[in-house]
Amino acid sequence: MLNSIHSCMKCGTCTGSCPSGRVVSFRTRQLVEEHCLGEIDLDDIAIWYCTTCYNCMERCPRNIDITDDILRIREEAYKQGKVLPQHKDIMSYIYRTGHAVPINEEIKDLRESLGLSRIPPTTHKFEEALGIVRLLLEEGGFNDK
Amino acid sequence: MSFEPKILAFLCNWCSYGAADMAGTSRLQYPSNIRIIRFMCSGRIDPNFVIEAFLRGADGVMITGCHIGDCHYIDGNYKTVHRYEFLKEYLDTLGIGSERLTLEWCSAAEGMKFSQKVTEFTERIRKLGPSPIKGDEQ
Amino acid sequence: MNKTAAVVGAGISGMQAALSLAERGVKVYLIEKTSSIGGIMARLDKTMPTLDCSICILSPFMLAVDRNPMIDILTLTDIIGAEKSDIGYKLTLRKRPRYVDMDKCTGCRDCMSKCPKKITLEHEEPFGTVKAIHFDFDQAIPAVPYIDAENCLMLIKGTCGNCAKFCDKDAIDFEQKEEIVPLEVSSVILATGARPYIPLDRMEYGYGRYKNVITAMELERLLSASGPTEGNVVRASDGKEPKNIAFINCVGSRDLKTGRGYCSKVCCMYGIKEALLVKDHDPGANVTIFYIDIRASGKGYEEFFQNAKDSIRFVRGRPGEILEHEGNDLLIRYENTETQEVIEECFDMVVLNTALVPCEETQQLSEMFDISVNNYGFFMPSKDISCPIDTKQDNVFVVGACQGPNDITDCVSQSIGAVSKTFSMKGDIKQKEKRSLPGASGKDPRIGVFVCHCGKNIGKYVDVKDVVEYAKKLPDVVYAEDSLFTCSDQGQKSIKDTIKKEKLNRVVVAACSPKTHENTFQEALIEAGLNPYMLEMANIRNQCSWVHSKQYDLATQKTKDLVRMSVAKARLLEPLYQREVDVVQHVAVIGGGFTGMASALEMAKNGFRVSLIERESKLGGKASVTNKQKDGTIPEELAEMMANHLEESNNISVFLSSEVENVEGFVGDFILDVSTPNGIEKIECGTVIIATGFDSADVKSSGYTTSESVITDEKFSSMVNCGMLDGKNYVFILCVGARNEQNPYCSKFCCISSLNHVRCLLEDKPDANVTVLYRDIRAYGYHEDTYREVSEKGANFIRYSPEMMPHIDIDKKVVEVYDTTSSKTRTIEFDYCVLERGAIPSKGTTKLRKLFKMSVVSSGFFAEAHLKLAPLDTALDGVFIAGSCQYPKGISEAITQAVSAAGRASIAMGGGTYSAIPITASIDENKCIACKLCMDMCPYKALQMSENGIHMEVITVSCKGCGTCAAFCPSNAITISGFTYKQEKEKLKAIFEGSME
Amino acid sequence: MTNDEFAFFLGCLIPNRLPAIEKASRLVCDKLGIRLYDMDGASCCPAPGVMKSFDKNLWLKLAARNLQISEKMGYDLITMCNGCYGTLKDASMELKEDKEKLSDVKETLNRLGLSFENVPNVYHLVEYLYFDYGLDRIRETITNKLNLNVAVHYGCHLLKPVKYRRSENFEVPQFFDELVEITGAKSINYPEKSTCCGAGGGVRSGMKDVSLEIAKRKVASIKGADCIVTPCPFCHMQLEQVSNIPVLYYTQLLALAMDIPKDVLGLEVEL
Ligand SMILES: Cc1cc2nc3c(=O)[nH]c(=O)nc-3n(C[C@H](O)[C@H](O)[C@H](O)COP(=O)(O)OP(=O)(O)OC[C@H]3O[C@@H](n4cnc5c(N)ncnc54)[C@H](O)[C@@H]3O)c2cc1C
Ligand SMILES: Cc1cc2nc3c(=O)[nH]c(=O)nc-3n(C[C@H](O)[C@H](O)[C@H](O)COP(=O)(O)OP(=O)(O)OC[C@H]3O[C@@H](n4cnc5c(N)ncnc54)[C@H](O)[C@@H]3O)c2cc1C
Ligand code: SF4
Ligand code: SF4
Ligand code: SF4
Ligand code: SF4
Ligand code: SF4
Ligand code: SF4
Ligand code: SF4
Ligand code: SF4
Repeated sequence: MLNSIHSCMKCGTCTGSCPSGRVVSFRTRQLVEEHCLGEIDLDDIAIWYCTTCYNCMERCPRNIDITDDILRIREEAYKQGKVLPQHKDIMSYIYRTGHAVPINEEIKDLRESLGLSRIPPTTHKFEEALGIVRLLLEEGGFNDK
Repeated sequence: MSFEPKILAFLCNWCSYGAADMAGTSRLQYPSNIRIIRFMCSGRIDPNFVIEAFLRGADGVMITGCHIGDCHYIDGNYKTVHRYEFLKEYLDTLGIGSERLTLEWCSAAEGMKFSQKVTEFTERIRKLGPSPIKGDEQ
Repeated sequence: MNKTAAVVGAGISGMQAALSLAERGVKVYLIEKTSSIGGIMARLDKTMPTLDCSICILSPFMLAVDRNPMIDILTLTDIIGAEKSDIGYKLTLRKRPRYVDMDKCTGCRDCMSKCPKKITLEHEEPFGTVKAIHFDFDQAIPAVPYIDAENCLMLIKGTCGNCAKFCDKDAIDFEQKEEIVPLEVSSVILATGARPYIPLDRMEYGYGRYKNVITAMELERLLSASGPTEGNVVRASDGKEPKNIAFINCVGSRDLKTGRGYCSKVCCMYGIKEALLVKDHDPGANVTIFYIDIRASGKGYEEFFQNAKDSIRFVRGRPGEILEHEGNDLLIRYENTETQEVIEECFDMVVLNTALVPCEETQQLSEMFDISVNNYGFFMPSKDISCPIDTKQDNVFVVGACQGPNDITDCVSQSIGAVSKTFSMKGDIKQKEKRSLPGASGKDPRIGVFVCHCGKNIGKYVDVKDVVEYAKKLPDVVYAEDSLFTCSDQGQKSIKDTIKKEKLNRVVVAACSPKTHENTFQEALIEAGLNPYMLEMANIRNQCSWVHSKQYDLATQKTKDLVRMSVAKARLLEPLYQREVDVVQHVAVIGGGFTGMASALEMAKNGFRVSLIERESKLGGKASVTNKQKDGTIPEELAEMMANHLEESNNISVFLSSEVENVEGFVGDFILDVSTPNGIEKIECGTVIIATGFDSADVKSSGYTTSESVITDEKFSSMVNCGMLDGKNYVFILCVGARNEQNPYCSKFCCISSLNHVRCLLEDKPDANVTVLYRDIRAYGYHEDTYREVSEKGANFIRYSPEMMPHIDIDKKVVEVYDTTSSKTRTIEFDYCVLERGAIPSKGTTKLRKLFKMSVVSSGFFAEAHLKLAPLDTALDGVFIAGSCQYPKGISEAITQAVSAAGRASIAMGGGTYSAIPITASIDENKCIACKLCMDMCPYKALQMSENGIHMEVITVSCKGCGTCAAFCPSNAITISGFTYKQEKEKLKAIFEGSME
Repeated sequence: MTNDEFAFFLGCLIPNRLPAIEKASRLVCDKLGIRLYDMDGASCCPAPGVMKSFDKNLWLKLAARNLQISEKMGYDLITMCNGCYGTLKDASMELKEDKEKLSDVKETLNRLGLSFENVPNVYHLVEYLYFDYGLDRIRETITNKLNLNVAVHYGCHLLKPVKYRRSENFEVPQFFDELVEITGAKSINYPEKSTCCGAGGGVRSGMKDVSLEIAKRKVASIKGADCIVTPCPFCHMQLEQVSNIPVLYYTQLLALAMDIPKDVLGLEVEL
């Protein structure tokens, strides 16, 4: 049973557990609080610092689904077109190849030398499957502009 | 033979008598020079008793009670403190010396503290030597 | 049919219940699953907030339980079955073997020193061991060790048997078997307490993995002088003293992850207590407490917390995780929520302030007795807030920590209350047996001296035979003997026989401490027809043989001295008698709020006549400004119902618009002058219960003024009750007129009532915008559920700091507040801003205090006899306090105290007489010079000027025999019976009569 | 109980960046008698950090398409990557628990000509090896006991969210250590053992410096290890970039313990 973010008691467990917060000025608890108060700044790059390690969520004494909530915040940012170019690139790769990290010639050689198929049996090899992936992405409103 | 001081101790019934018992249950060893008189409260310890003890031949007197705030009778030990200050002055005046009197707080769980304090005090008096008024009366 | 009761669990709650029952002449079976009575409290070092030594205040309590002939202590016993019967319940008990014969054992501990098998005790594991035959703690009662069957070499392998070989008393009995015993009782009181949570499922804190992460309970054992390290705080990893210590609050509490949404109520405070004790042990240590809210809700708690701030660092923030670094040091990762900094900090030792959780058998017992448990597994009272100790079953009660975390004060109140509810005094209960003690016999002293070997405990270190020969030569000694165990049946028989044969009229027993056996020997004297106060004991074991066990000659010499001293005093002993005073069977209850009404009803039920005196023109106190409770109770309706019951009772007279103007007399016979609308009424009563509640603090002390839209808690309450709320935006400001310079204490009820306000508001207007400005939300115990519930529903909580009080702009209808947990200033609009005020003592307090010569604590509320163990009694015999005049509190707590105070008053009045201890002061009229020095010194106000004004006299019923007065009397006019000047002087003289060396 | 036959989900990093892991995994599974069947036309899982962050619904559908392939093959799905596992396991669980979502997904896939009936089970190789295959059976294949001190890294998504994972103990898990130790290697403890590598959630792709800083701090706390062993190619890449000691994927370690020569594995590490 998960609880609404409003039940946050500002204990700080989440922030204290966050691997990113130790390196950058990203504060999990503050994000939850801002979300409660409707004060989230979607332009703030901070929302992209979460590694989705789930530490905060698994430790929150009030059972708040914090990590999932951060993903919801990001969805909202994406809807408003507020995303990092690097992340957009990854979407494009998926659109173009079915893979977030597509293969290259060097790896193809390496695969061969290891005795693996030169092209892996994925969307890289099966055009038709890639077509369906693209259709799904387009239905979801994404096309590779 | 070396000087063996005579030491008298007034203990309150609730905390420090318990501490002395506890020292026993824990088999803590201390010098055998001490003789204990039990009162219900350290607040009961009349200065006359202390003076009497010295006149009779005590080389040192120890008063112990419950820690401040722990008094079984609300605040008897506050009164003890005041009386102690007065007694020390008086002992100096009498020429017995205030260092021959000591006041310690021991809770019923502090057997260790009790035995340590008895040991320390006995050593202190041993160093001071016999009470200057010893044998004057009687 | 005589009533009987089973009390299950012998912690402070169970013991208090047992004693209260015994006082009412009820036969009690005190069933305890471990080997000793005492529960958690027996294992604590000190108790907050008074820092009393826990075992010091508990030991006399435990001894009283042990000695009470109405109480049967059944240790190592579980209830395995219960069935309803005609008179109550048929229980089936399982008694597990102790393997030590309780009748034979003297508690000498010889067996333990010879046992080869070491084991560890719960909560002491990393720090020390005991033997397979052991006591759970030094002061255990019964003072008989027991053998841990799972570890004893004899019982598992059939080898060893050392303990049996070395026990002089032949007390070891490996043949003991488990027994199943039936027991029928009329009532059952469950007091199974709570266990400190073992924080293994909060693994990020590393308990069980990191050696230097320990629980507060373990630290408590370390701090205790009788614990495994004799009071030294050390690290388990290397035995070094830690210099940097962190405490973490709310471990396993307020934590849905571990299934415990409640707040454990005591851990904030015991954490501060332990932190201070650590500091006390090592002033150089740095101590930090990590907290979310400091819940110092209780009498003296806030002051305790504020004082601790001088030496303890408080950091707001619940740590995320702990990592163990080299050398077993601990790295804590946390957010300081007040600066929003993320910090990694190293400590030598981390203490987890863990939750209180229900005992293992709660579920099983609840099924057995068909009573409810709540969603956290604690027993649940079945009725509404008006009966917080009742269960579904008429004759089953749940008290103390088994119904949820409670501090000692609340445990004690509940236990007394439960007993009150079970047994009303009149009719049901047989009168207390009065015992007339034998008087003096013979004029000239004939003293018998009995010297005990206590097995080898004295015999091995002292030449007992020599002492006996010596004793025979002392003046007035007509008989002396030694025996192996004087306390044994045989030893006692010898005393009784000798008294008769030798016509002894005084007895000296040279043995163990009077604290252990004075009572045993006094009984022997009574049986032989001697007054029990003709006994003098010489403590030649605890204070001689044991502490000089390597100095045979000196110990023998000292033993002789001690015997001589005792004989000297014994020659002057005089018989003493229990003092009895007649008690008027009428009680006055002052104050007609929930507390006063509940007390009055309870007293009437117990068969006493009651006068209820209320200052206002209407009963109910604060009931009309209190809103619907979570359990559905409507306080106003409850108050009305109670008022109706009062009216219906023939035994109760209610005086409205009335006040006490004058008080005379003392316990048993007070005379109150009460001004009523019909003039002065004289009320003669045996006891008085004061229940005058509280008043609300002035909003000005926090710099506020009220207006149409800025309203007080009471106004808001009334508006909720009348459905008059019309706004959308609500701001609540907490701690108005509380926790400030003027009123530096926490009023405890206002956080709770504020949360209730918010709950009612959101029930009525789910769309309202609610902002609560707080300093700490003190939602102790199950109130945490309400806190969570209202925040889930969208109420916003913003933490402010007292240095920057929220600023109200009445015209713009906005509050400006600096939010400490986000370091931002926020501006919040309101339609209504509610000022939640703290409490101050109600306005008649000073007057009553003077009339009754009562004391108050620093916050101005009435002082109890002992904050922990006697919260309803006052220093004045026959005067009791209850409810919010003792300290502000919620309704159910107030009613519990009301019932308990009625219980205390009933006991004081029951049987028609009041008996006081025989050790008292008496004044020689001829010597007294009326200087009044003693009067000021007496802590119990037991001295008064005689009617003719020329000498002092002792109000013997009030005197407790402390002797303070005597020590101050300049003309030696005061004698303390049992410790007279002459007696003590003789004793003192005797010291120097022999050779001391 | 599965019968050691699986649809083998490759993901992106293993086939397209770290084929040596694919090689070792195929060899090791072969030795263990675990049969892996290629999932023709499988795509990115899709990457949870980016896709789940952008559009959860779309994420679910793309994941479902991959699940559908394994369903049609008639096998449960197995993956060697924590990220793929995070997506596919969570997606499969959400679909199993939420009938509405399931019918929505079915409807979409049907429209695109894909029939999808039953949601297949999803396994991570190391979870499967420990909880189902069994340590004893693995032990039989070990012919070259390794004398190594290993710093084990679990990675977050192998363990969390806990409600969808096999091991309840996410703070101090043991199972992967046990898997590592049957090779003869010793798993050494280090303070930051359960700390995140910093790569997930799109942080590595979005802000590499921050991501690597997290990894650096983690690796710095490792003392006295000969290598790091991971169950995830993404963590693997991340840690490799900041570590002075070699980083091995679990099947590579196991392969060495099975005496499979380094050159066959394409391993160039010095151990
Ligand atoms: C570390 C720590 C520090 C504390 N410090 C303070 C403090 O400073 N001040 C303060 O006011 N409070 C303090 N408390 C709280 C206080 O100790 C408790 O509120 C109080 O002791 C509870 O008393 P109790 O009798 O209800 O329960 P317990 O003391 O738990 O006693 C229950 C007894 O019942 C027995 N029992 C349990 N189940 C059964 C069964 N099925 N059959 C038979 N017997 C059974 C147990 O063995 C035990 O002896 C502290 C608590 C802890 C854990
Ligand atoms: C606004 C508000 C909201 C609250 N909400 C809650 C809540 O939701 N839940 C909860 O549990 N508690 C709540 N409380 C607390 C609750 O009201 C108290 O716990 C309870 O009233 C205490 O009862 P009492 O009888 O001890 O004191 P009171 O109710 O104060 O009654 C004392 C009575 O004594 C009378 N009196 C005083 N002095 C004298 C004198 N010298 N002579 C004769 N009579 C005298 C007074 O007139 C009064 O009638 C609330 C309190 C307030 C003020
Ligand atoms: S851990 Fe949970 S309750 Fe605590 S601050 Fe974070 S979100 Fe709030
Ligand atoms: S899930 Fe994200 S926000 Fe939560 S602790 Fe991990 S990195 Fe921080
Ligand atoms: S030696 Fe015997 S008498 Fe002494 S404590 Fe042990 S069992 Fe009891
Ligand atoms: S028989 Fe058992 S209890 Fe007795 S000494 Fe041996 S091991 Fe200890
Ligand atoms: S807030 Fe409650 S649970 Fe937390 S430490 Fe304080 S008293 Fe215990
Ligand atoms: S509002 Fe009342 S109960 Fe809450 S902290 Fe302030 S004074 Fe204490
Ligand atoms: S003995 Fe104590 S209680 Fe009695 S009158 Fe003297 S001072 Fe008061
Ligand atoms: S102190 Fe002594 S002399 Fe003075 S009033 Fe009291 S009894 Fe009388």
